[in-house]
Amino acid sequence: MSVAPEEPEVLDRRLDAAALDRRLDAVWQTPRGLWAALATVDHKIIGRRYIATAFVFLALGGLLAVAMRLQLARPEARVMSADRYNQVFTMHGANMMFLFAVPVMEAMAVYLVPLMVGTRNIAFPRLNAFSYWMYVAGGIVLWGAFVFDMGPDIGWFAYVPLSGPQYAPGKRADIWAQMITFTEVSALAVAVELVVTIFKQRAPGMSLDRIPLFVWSMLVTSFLIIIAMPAIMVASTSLILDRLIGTHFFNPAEGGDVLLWQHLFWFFGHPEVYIIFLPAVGMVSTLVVTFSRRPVFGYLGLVLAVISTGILAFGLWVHHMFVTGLPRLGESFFTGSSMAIAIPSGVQIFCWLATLWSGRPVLKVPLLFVYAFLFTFVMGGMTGVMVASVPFDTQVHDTYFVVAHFHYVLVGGAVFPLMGAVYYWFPKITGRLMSERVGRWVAGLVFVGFNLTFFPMHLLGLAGMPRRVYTYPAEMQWGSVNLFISLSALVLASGFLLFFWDAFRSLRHGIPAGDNPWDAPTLEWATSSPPPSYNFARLPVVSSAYPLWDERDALSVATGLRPDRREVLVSSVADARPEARESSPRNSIWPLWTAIATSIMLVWSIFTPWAVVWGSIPIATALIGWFWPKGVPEDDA
Amino acid sequence: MTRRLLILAGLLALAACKREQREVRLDPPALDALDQVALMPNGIGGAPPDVLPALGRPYETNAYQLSQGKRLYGWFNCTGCHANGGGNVGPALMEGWWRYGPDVQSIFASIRDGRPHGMPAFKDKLTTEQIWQLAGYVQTIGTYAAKTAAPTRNDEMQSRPSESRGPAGADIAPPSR
Amino acid sequence: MTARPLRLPALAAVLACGGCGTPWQSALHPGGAQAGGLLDLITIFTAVCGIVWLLVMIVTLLTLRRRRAGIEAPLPRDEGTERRPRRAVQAAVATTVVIIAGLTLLSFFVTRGLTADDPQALVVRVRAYQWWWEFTYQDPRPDQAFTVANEIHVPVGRPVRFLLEAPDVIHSFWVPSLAGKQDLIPGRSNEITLVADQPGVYRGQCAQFCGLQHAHMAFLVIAEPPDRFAAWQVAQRQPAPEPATDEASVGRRIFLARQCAACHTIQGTTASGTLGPDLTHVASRRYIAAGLLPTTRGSLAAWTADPQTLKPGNNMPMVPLGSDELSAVSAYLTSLR
Amino acid sequence: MNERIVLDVSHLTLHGKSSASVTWWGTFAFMLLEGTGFALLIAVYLYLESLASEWPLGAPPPDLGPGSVLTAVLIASLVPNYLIARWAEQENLHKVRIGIVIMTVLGIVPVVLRFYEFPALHISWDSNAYGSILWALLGLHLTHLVTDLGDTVVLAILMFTRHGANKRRLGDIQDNALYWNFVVATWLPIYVCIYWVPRL
Amino acid sequence: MVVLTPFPHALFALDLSRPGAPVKWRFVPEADGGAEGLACCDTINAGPVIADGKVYFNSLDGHTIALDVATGTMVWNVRTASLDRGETLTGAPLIADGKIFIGNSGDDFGARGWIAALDAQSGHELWRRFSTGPDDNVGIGPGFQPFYAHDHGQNLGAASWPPSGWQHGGGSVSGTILFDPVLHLLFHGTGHPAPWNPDQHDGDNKWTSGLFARDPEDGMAKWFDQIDPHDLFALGSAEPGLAIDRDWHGAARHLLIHPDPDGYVYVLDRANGQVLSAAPFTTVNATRGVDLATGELRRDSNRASRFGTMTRDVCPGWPGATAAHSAPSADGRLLFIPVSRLCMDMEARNVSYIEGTAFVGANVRAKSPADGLRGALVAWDIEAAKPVWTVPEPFPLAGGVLALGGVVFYGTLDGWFKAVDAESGRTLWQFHAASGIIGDPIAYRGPDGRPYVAVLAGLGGSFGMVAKSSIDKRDATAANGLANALQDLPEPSDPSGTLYAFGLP
Amino acid sequence: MAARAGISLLVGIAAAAVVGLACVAWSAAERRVGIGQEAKALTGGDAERAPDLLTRYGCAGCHTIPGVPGADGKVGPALSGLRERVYVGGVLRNTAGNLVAWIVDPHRVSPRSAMPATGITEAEARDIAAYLYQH
Repeated sequence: MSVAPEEPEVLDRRLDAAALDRRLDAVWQTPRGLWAALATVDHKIIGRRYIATAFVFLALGGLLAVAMRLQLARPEARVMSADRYNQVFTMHGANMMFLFAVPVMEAMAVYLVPLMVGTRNIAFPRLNAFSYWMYVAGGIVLWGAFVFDMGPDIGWFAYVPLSGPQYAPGKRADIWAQMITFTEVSALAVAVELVVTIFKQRAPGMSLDRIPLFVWSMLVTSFLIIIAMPAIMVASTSLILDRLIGTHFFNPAEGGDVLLWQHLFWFFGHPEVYIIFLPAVGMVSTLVVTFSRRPVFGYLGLVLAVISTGILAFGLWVHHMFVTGLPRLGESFFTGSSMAIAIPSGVQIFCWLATLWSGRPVLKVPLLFVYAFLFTFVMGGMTGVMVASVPFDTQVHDTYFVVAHFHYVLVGGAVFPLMGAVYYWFPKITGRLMSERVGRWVAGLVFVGFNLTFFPMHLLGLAGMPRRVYTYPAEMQWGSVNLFISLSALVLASGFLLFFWDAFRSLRHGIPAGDNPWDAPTLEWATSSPPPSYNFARLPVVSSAYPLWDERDALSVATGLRPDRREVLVSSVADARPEARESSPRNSIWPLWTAIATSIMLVWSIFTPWAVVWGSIPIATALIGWFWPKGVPEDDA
Repeated sequence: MTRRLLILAGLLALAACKREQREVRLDPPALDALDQVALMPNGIGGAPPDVLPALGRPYETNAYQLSQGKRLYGWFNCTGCHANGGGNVGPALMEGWWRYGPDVQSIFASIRDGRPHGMPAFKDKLTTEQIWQLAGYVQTIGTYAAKTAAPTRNDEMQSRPSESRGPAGADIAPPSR
Repeated sequence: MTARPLRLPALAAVLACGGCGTPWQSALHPGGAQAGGLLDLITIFTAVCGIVWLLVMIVTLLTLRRRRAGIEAPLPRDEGTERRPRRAVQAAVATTVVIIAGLTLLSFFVTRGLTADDPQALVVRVRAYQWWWEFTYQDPRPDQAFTVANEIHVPVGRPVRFLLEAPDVIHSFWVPSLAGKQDLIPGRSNEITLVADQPGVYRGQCAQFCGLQHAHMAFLVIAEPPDRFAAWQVAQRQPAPEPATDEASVGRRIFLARQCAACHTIQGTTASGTLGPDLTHVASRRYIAAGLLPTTRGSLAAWTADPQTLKPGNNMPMVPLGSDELSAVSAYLTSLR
Repeated sequence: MNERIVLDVSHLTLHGKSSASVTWWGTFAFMLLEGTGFALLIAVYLYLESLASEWPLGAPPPDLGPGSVLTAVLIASLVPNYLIARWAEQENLHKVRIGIVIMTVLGIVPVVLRFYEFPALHISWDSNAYGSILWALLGLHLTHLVTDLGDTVVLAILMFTRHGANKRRLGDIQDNALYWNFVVATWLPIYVCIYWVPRL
Repeated sequence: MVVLTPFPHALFALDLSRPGAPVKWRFVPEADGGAEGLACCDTINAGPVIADGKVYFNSLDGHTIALDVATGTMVWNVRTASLDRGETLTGAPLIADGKIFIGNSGDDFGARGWIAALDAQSGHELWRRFSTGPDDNVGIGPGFQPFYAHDHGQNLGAASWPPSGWQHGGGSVSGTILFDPVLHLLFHGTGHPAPWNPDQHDGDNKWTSGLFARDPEDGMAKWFDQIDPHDLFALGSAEPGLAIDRDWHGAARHLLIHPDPDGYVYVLDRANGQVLSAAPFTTVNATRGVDLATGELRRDSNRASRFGTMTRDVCPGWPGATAAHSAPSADGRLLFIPVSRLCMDMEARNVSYIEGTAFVGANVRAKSPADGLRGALVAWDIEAAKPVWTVPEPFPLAGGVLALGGVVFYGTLDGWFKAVDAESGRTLWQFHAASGIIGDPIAYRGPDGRPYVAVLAGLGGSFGMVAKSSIDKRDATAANGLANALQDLPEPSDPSGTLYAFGLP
Repeated sequence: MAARAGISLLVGIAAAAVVGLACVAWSAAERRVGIGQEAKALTGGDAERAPDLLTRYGCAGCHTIPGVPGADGKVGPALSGLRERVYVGGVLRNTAGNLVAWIVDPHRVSPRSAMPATGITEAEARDIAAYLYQH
């Protein structure tokens, strides 16, 4: 018995442009209505939601930061209790790391990568929808718990034994651990989609040396996620097992080990920094190219730097544990490796500077953020070199010096490029430009506010102020600097407020952008802004890393795909030679049901281990519904 | 109907949040009132102080209070006589059967005033609130239904299935080693 | 130290940060050899990194010299113009490698210098509890060992070896003016040796998040000339003085009869609890409650009456004492010098 | 923007096989991340062993019986697993149907055997860290057995419906076979860890 | 025959001359129930003694009582131990020289050990000497001549402790007190230092876990030999052992044969306290032998209990390698030792001394040794310092041994009363009693002139507690961890005590 | 399209905020009710009757009392947060019985207190104590 014969095909080359657009839109569109909105698998809609949700969490996390600064503005202040403060700083860290920084970078990629590689949808679009719902559910669980005084209060790093069964009563630490599960499931799913999209769905001709740098950085990031995040899954699962059913992974009396937690956590936690930072490297590279009006200097060097950063990222987790009394020799090794990562970072900085140096920089808002990034991130890198030194670290570890350092790296190194990227890609996503004038104010307020807020923290740390204290005695005389920091934080917050306002305003009132307002060279600008539901009427074919600069008159495209079903092109990994026409799944509500079933199981499992058994039945049912063939043209092969 | 369901869900959520509150300072009048346990003449049973239900019976349902009770159990030498619930000089507490009554006020009275056959009075060694915390925890050791707020293992030698693994019936096998 | 002049930039930083803090708990105000060495290291790192940063920033600003107001057509690719930047980038990367290698070696040697073992060292066992410190001065004769809380005295010039143990959660032992920090980890034993060069009062604080009152977990290190230290040691070995006044004797009776004695030890009385700090000479310490309140009769009374308002969540319960009982207990505690 | 047609892809096959298909790569990526998880758990096992004064901790080494039988069954299952992948490649639906039924049975047997393995460990998960890591290793692998079994069962049912005769479904069979190889491959180091490391 | 029941002691006098041995009289003292909560190892009592027409016994709640043996009327009743401080009386009084010697129990409650002498006629206390504290408390004066150098010094009973640690340092005198009419000395052992957590009793902890020789007249110490300085595992050395005068490598000596809970048989010269030989009679892994030159016990640092860590598989574990009375063979060549081969895991925890509450500070989990045999009867060649034969037993032996002619009698926890051949260890006869046996078998000649062996069956004591209904064996630390090691100890078919008397052929 | 997404996002945030505020308000209200029950359990009095008594007996003239109109006297200490205090009148432990005793006759406790015995009966004092423990 053989496979059913293929139906006669309708191919796009027989259709004129208007008819093709009509046919494609009929197949790819997300209809109006709530149900359709919940069932959509369009990477642009999901990516937009993802980005918006991540920014909502940024705003919420920012509010927590402001609350902390209010509490710390004066010594022995009573703005909030110690218990509340501990929840707030834990929420701030966990929220920013797991609900903002990682998701927002992946969200940008979910939106941009398929466009940049010239395909019609991300690989595994339903998994993409599922991952978004899981992410939202994780956020709701964490914030819902916080509203009900059940927010985790153990720090975002949740060190045992403080987070263990004996010292963290109640469900607060379990909430943290399950929030990790939610966000990691979602992050891992997106990472898999991105890897496969980048490997297999690139436009014909987009060989490895023509991949846009942002896509390169997302590829490395996705691999980092795939290899690093299982560590935190293992860690948080063993924590919840310790707490729920009394295993002994972290109980030294019964053969467990307290430091095991730290090893597992930082084996994830350090690459995590690069998971957040590498996408920003891609964004900066993109912005630098567009706004210095020249191809990037040292493409190969940058790619190698990104890859080596990714590899080195796994070799320095111990530098978070320099004061735990590990063997001296090991510490020295990790000093060396931690400092060594400065070298690829240096390569990146130097390449960008060389690009800008030999280009014709245009100081639009996105590039302003790149300069803000260079200023702060290089400083963060310098303090990074400092804390990589064991003896230096023994003085500043767990002080405000480190708080300053990683905010310089994460805000300066990732949020500034991200804001630049938002200004840059906002017209792509919405069809309208954000305000250049307001943007300059935003950049100024955020840059000045940030440095005024965080620079003094270096000094506070050296002056002996530890982290994670809900207050400090008046006689320590840290009060005036803290007051200054708190006031500066308001400047920073106002910058973000302005940013949000600008974004909202520009959605409706921004200047219409046209397809390619920045005259950028990469494929996402080859289609309309905002792009149609099918991204490209005919899939582009590229012959350079800067297709829109090198072929200014007309875009090379491929033809021969079916317009009556969702079809994408699969190409080979190295040289992007077309290999197959692959169908892409239709919209489906099942990812949502699966996410709901999974969420119920995960939350239930905080209360009883049996939830894992009974809760998996609805999940299995939903998964079968997800994968069961529905007899649509996409089932054809 | 939906509204009623919503209200119910809200109440449940609030009950959950009460389970998580960390009340570290009991108001002094409540502290005093908690000492007013009306025991039956034989020192067993009776009524808890009125303020206990008004406070929401935190010592039996609140995770923080239960875990404080567990710390006190170790700190005030309960283990010396009752082991980790299995008993030694003193009787076992795990089997959920108490000579002087299983209700929390009887346990409170046992700890506060002591009992014949060797249970010393802890009146002047623990404060009233601490005795309530301890009583709530001790009751948890032997309850027949697992409490979701109950603590699990300690960071020390494994001695028995955790408190949250109720019921304390015979179906839980002893830890084998 | 070998590199005194290096302290000048650090001093400048301190001046620039006038209100940053007090010299008794600051990495910038060393009171001992280790902290001094670390400050030198901090200074070198800051100087080197600062210069590098400055150079990068100059280049960054210089890239703006050819900036344009509007978006122009992209520049044509020209391999010829790439040569100079390529050389510059190569040179910069090479310089980075050299600097990084230098700093790594430097930090390695400083680490080695910090860990000299001294058999003459005074040995103090540290146990960090949620949220206070217990220090036991070890002695070959067990009855000469003594235990204090939240305040230690050390002789100037003599190394002190601290054996670090954590009975509950992870804490971190940090006296920035004397040395870097070291964690106290349940199930593991760490140690740190430090030496004070100058007499003075140095403040230490727990540096690892340890729960509700992590912020209020400080201790004092008082460096004294050896003779004064010896005198202090002799005094600490004595049992608590007998109460001198009637009120204090009443206070002692209440202390011993009520909940206090179940948690605290007062040598020379029957109070031998080990759950809270040893109070034998509590009034001789500068602070109570791990750096929260200066030791005065008022503070002692306030702390006894209502510890949960002052340090919410700490393990000392509110003991219901009558007003006259409170007064007596505070009189007794004040007499424990 | 103007378009210039430079390529016609209409001749390309619908749904590529193995490395030309996205699901193959997706499966591969999931294998990579789950393999990392297994590797980490094994690292945890070895780490705990390196800390312990004795190993196994407080228990005799696990009985070899059930674990070894399970290992044998898993290794034996590789043969029909290889064949079913080949039959799917050849689009031989009849043989695939036979193969998938065999694979279903060979999926159920290890799951059943696993429940004899737990008691053979002679230690409970809450006895000590050694027990915990043992149960975690077996539990994680059991999860993989069960999920792949579930996948196999669903595919088996599919094969007997009208959806079976479809290249895409046969591709799923191949991916499922690939994943089964992974489940077997991850088991072998775990088997060595649990049953032979304590006997070294 | 007089039988004493456990707390709250009732005393029965049985008339053996009549068939069925009916009760002649009974006596029930007024008791303080609080004592039950203070007895470390069940509400046991080592029994009454009869002398000069009176029955003397100690009650758990701290009274020493004398009764008229004929009528059961009380002659005097003196409160000798303070329950408030955790002291109880479980040992038997010793009568010698017209004095009653008693010692306390209560190590696990931090009670200071003491031995006291009472006037046999009036119950008036003549002297009382403590096991810890300054020299005048302990009874150390110029006549104190310990054999080993490390026992010389001023006030070592306080100086070898952390400050004030001796005030609640244990060292009880709960075992047998031995009177030696030859040298006119008293010998007694001292219990373990309190608490169990060794971290809280830094130092050598004089004079706990050792053997005292005292002058019965004034209680002043003659010598002391510390068997287990800084006793890490709360083993103690409560039982002094046996005084035997025999040849020792050719010369006649006054020996004290002391099988210690730490697993060694010590042979001491009881005139001066010199250790002549010390050899292990069971599996020992926490120590590596005894240095005969200094008398010191060599410890294995890998199995040193330390604060906050778990020490696994310490052998012998609590409650010691032997806890019951051994018996010598008739010729004094062999010693029959009832052995417990239990090991343990121990975790030291911080503990506060709170008067009247348990002062333990350890989680303990006793367990079987690797071979699963938890007990043994060992026939020990005293001079060769090695076992001659061993009878393995599934359960630890908690009761004493009776050697009568060529036969050795002993009872087991699961209720077997056995007679074995003294030369070979071959089982000659066994009987299954209704309950486990923890008492010493005794032999007597009945009114009918026939010899009898009697033994009281009734499970109790540290081991027997495990079978009590108030112990939940799911908790491995219950009954100080014995619940874990004795999971399979059968519940006695008859929980009350039964006296069995067997006629001998 | 994008604007629509933005608006729905705004609506979503607003809805979340409303739900969150409602939750907080609900739990605050619940807490108030709880405190009322606690006060009743502690004192056995009825707080509803207290404001009238507080004015009638002149308490309001000397004390600032939360929730009682016109009670802003400066003669004695303010009576807010009374249930959190450790001592009443600086002499007695703050227990319900002591507070009632103090209200009925301060001089029995502290002869030199400036507070007069106002003639409040014990039952009325219970109502007042309930009120004070509620605010």
